[in-house]
Amino acid sequence: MNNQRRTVLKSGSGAALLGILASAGIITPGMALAEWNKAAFDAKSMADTLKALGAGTPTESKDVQVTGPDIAENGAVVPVGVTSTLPNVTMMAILIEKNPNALAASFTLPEGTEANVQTRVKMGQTSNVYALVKSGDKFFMATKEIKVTLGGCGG
Amino acid sequence: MRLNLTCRLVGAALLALATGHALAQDAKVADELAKYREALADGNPADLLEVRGEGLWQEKRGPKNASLEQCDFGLGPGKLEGAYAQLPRYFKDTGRVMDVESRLVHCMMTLQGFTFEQATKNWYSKPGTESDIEALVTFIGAKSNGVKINVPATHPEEAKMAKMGEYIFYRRSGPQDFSCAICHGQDGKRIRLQELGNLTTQAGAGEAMKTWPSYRVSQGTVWTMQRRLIDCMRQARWPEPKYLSDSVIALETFLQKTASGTVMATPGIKR
Amino acid sequence: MAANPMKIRASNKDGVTEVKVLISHEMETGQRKDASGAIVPAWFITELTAKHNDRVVLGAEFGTAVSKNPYLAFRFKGGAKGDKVTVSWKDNKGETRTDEAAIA
Amino acid sequence: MKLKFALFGALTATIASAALAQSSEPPGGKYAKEAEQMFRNSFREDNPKYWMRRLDQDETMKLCSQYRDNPPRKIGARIEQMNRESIRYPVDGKLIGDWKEGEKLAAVGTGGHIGFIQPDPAGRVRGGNCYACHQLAKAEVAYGTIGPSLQHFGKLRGNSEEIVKYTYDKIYNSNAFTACTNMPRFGLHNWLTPEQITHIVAFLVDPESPVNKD
Repeated sequence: MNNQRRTVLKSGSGAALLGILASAGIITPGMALAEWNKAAFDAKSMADTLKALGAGTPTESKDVQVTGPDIAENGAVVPVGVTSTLPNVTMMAILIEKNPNALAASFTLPEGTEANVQTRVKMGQTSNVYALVKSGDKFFMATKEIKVTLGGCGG
Repeated sequence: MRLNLTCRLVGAALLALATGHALAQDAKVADELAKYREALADGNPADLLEVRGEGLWQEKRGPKNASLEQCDFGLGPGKLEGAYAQLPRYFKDTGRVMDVESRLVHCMMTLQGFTFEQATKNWYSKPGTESDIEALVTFIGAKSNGVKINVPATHPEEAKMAKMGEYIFYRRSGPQDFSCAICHGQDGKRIRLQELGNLTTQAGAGEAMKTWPSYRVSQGTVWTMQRRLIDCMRQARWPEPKYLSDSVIALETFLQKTASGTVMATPGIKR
Repeated sequence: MAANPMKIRASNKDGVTEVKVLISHEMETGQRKDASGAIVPAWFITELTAKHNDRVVLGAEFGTAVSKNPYLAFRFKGGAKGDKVTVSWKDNKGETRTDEAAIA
Repeated sequence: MKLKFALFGALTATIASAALAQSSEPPGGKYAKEAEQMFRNSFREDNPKYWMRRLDQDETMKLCSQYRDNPPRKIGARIEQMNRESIRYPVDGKLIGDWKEGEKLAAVGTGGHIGFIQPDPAGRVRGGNCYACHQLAKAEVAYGTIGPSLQHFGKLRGNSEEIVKYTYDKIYNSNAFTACTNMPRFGLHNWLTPEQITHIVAFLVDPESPVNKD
């Protein structure tokens, strides 16, 4: 465990060098696959967000899952993921109903990348969290409630 | 009489059912909480600070354009392996009991030529303002990973500091009548969902001390032990003691002495 | 403030490469107030791209709800020990950073 | 029977003397005085006086610290007497307020923070933070265990005048009943107003409150 950590950190220092190369313009950052979807990230409600993503009314599916624990000890960091067993998944997104803007993150999956992505999000309060998946040209969705709990000392 | 008995039996059964349900709910909460903590542990952002700390350790900085690599934390100049685990300790050259942070600041002043104000200006980070001390302490702390905490406090000055730390630990005051002991003087308690170590026992103090410095997800940064203890006092609704003040070092000495023998596992990650 | 390096872990098992990325970034929501009561402007990563050698294996778009010091984990088919995994991000201020790691 | 009694007595005596030996010395030992001075000198000069006053100890605090919150019976009795005398009641004499207000106060843990690093913004609500230490309504799963569970408080005890008064008094000044308890003296310190305390009393005893209903 200890050793493994060290190795990782060593390779991290190597990465620092690459960062310098990047900032010097020797290596250019990879091009994004699409322009950042401002309309979708600015949308407030679930419905408006889905519309901006072109997802219309997604079908609820058992083949889509919101992964991660049901309880967050702190809303600043909530581990959430999306997985799906549907074929030809090209896009996935995480939506949090009660956040000021529902859309937290979206992912574009080229062929060969598994429909299984995890990240960490902020949640202002206990809320339903939605996983949106595009399979072929259809959209599917799953949901679960994640409870955000308070700490004891009063912040 | 018979009716009474039946009633009681039914009552007991109902109570058992209710308790059973409550227990099941508590067990589920505990389960999900464990999953939450596990998910955070795999990918601790403290590692980002550790890398930055390593860079700062080696970088020539300050008016004297020197690195910190000759800093002596008690095991000899530049010897970092296990250094954190044996602090605080008495240093002959300053005639004081010092913790990792006061010693680090001492080195930034003596080796690199920074003033105290320059060295401690950003002793903790704010959003948008990084703290070199947080990064350096994360790096130095990790060099004691796997090492046993060893603060026997045998030097008379260390023994005195530990005793004074004990005094502060039990000292009640403020609008909530708090002392450290209120929350951290018993086994098996929790505040909301957070387990509270009994810091008067080796097991409890060890469990608490071994993971610091630790990434606080609520704060989005690593907290050093100074920050941790100063914030405990803030949470007790007291004024904040000064950074590196003897009160904080005394508490650290008391806690590290109690925790001695516990294997360090830092940086940790907490709510 | 110059961006700090990412921490990228990539490991291959049974023909599938798992990538875990930690990024140093403030991810300021644009809704928080500072001590003087003024709104702190939003500052967050908007786009991220991950490549295996020269092939894109993941594109991501973030909003302000992604946590400070973002974490990302995903899996793709293929990849061999020693291959390069490169991750690049761009934030709403136009700052970018690229780091790489070898698959273990 | 007699033997049992004798054994029990001997056992308690042993436990008591062991506990006594362990904690007979006040914290800090011979350095206690110096430690107090050091502690007082650890704060910034520019701290406002009313902040620094929060470090002052009344007699209860001093005695509890000295005895590690486990005072001998006689001193404990004195502390309890002293604190009983401090209890004040709302002007209208009504001890049961609005349980819905009490429910909010029980959950709020903010307020009262001072200092230069993370003080509370002006006007931040100050609550009772009951859930930090107690289980109350069933729906709230994030409860602490420093204090006993208070779920079904009223259901189990009823809401007789006696119970209501006890509940009010306990919240106002916990040390009136148990010397050196972990529970803050909410009324004594004006942390909660008498009216706010009546709301929390209602949250605990009202049959309609989620503490008792669920």
